[in-house]
Amino acid sequence: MRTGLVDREIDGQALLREVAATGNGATVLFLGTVRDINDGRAVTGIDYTAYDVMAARELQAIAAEASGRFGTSSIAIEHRLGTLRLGDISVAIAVAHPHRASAYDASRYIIEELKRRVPIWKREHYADGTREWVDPTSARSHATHG
Amino acid sequence: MRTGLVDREIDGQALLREVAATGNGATVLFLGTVRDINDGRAVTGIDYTAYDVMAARELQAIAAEASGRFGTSSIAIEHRLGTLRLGDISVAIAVAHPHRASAYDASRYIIEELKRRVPIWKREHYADGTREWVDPTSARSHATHG
Amino acid sequence: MTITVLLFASYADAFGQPSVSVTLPQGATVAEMITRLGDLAAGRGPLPTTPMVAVNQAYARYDHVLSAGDEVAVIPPVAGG
Amino acid sequence: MTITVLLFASYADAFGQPSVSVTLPQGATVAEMITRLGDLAAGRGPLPTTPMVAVNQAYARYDHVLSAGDEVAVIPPVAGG
Repeated sequence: MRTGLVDREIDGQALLREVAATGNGATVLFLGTVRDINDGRAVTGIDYTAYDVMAARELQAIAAEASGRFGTSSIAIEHRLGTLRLGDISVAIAVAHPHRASAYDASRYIIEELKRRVPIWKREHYADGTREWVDPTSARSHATHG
Repeated sequence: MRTGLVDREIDGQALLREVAATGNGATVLFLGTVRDINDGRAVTGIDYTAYDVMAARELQAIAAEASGRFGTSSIAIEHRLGTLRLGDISVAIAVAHPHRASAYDASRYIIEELKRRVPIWKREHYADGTREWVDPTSARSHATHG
Repeated sequence: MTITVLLFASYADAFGQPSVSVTLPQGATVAEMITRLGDLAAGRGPLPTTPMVAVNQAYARYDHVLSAGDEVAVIPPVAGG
Repeated sequence: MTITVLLFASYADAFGQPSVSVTLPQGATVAEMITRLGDLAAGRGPLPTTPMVAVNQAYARYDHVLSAGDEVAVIPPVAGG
């Protein structure tokens, strides 16, 4: 089980290697990437910032919860901070498990909890040159990124 | 959208590249791998065989159904045939989508349909030297591989 | 008519071969083919009474009428993934 | 006591700084801290009336009693992933 905030490119393959074990029959890798459109606006990049210490603690807590609930310690999570371009991976979650149902459920649990409570913020850069902090709780912002 | 039966190692990273697009915010990669234990017996390898032509058609049909139901053509599926060792990837499913819920749902749909209807069979090699065709419909065989 | 029935995995092992020829009257259904195949399989092994059947590479119902030249296969429980 | 409140993202932009000092009586709660912060924020921007708050890097309820030396942060709507 490993979680981390990183300021370099995320290597999904490396996370897959971390969770590989011959006792696992199923692996689910989730990648969140920077989309070119959000809420109908053309996006050119995103700045991610975090309350680093707390974000690291929350990520680790979520991994521990998922491990306990779904019965696997084959979990690796990375979230990238800094300025990302279109298509860059912002978050990667690798979960392996003897059985597929739990691998999917654990993966989903982790991304939903991450989005709900890990103190990370993003400022989108728009094609018109403006930049704005994204507020997923605002009326305009629904069914957005990832 | 691409599906294939292959008789070489599966490269998950290559499938991820195939489904990448800046319109997609979420990517889910599922990997099924050969486990060391199935139904309590020590497994040392698996032979996969298929009714090749029909299996290829069913795989393609499943991808088309998933594309229509979940609204994405960013789908790549490979199933390996031949003799696999512990830890080898038997199946890889990559799905990318603007939004994560549909990426997860499409991935899950594909693996469940694949296991339900694609004419592929596996013969497990056990540590005691015996080999047996796996029948997932038999009473002994539940919540098994992947 | 003579239909060549493809066999796979445990069914091929039971018959000791990857296909078997079955002679059927014109207009015979999948159900009749399976009955005939059951006779041939007697004492050989694991062929169940109602296995899945594919005709021309698609799953077929038991009331499906066979034609000479059809590609017919008996499908053991699938185990992909 | 004086509490240093950490600010992030849109809240840091509103205040033009990454933290702000708030003077509170001994035994003050998170709710009192937020009221005081709201006074300081008047006219500056998007601080909502009941933002999320973390004390010592864990989410805290509004009736939580603050102590000198606590690490206090106001948490804008999170948008990770």
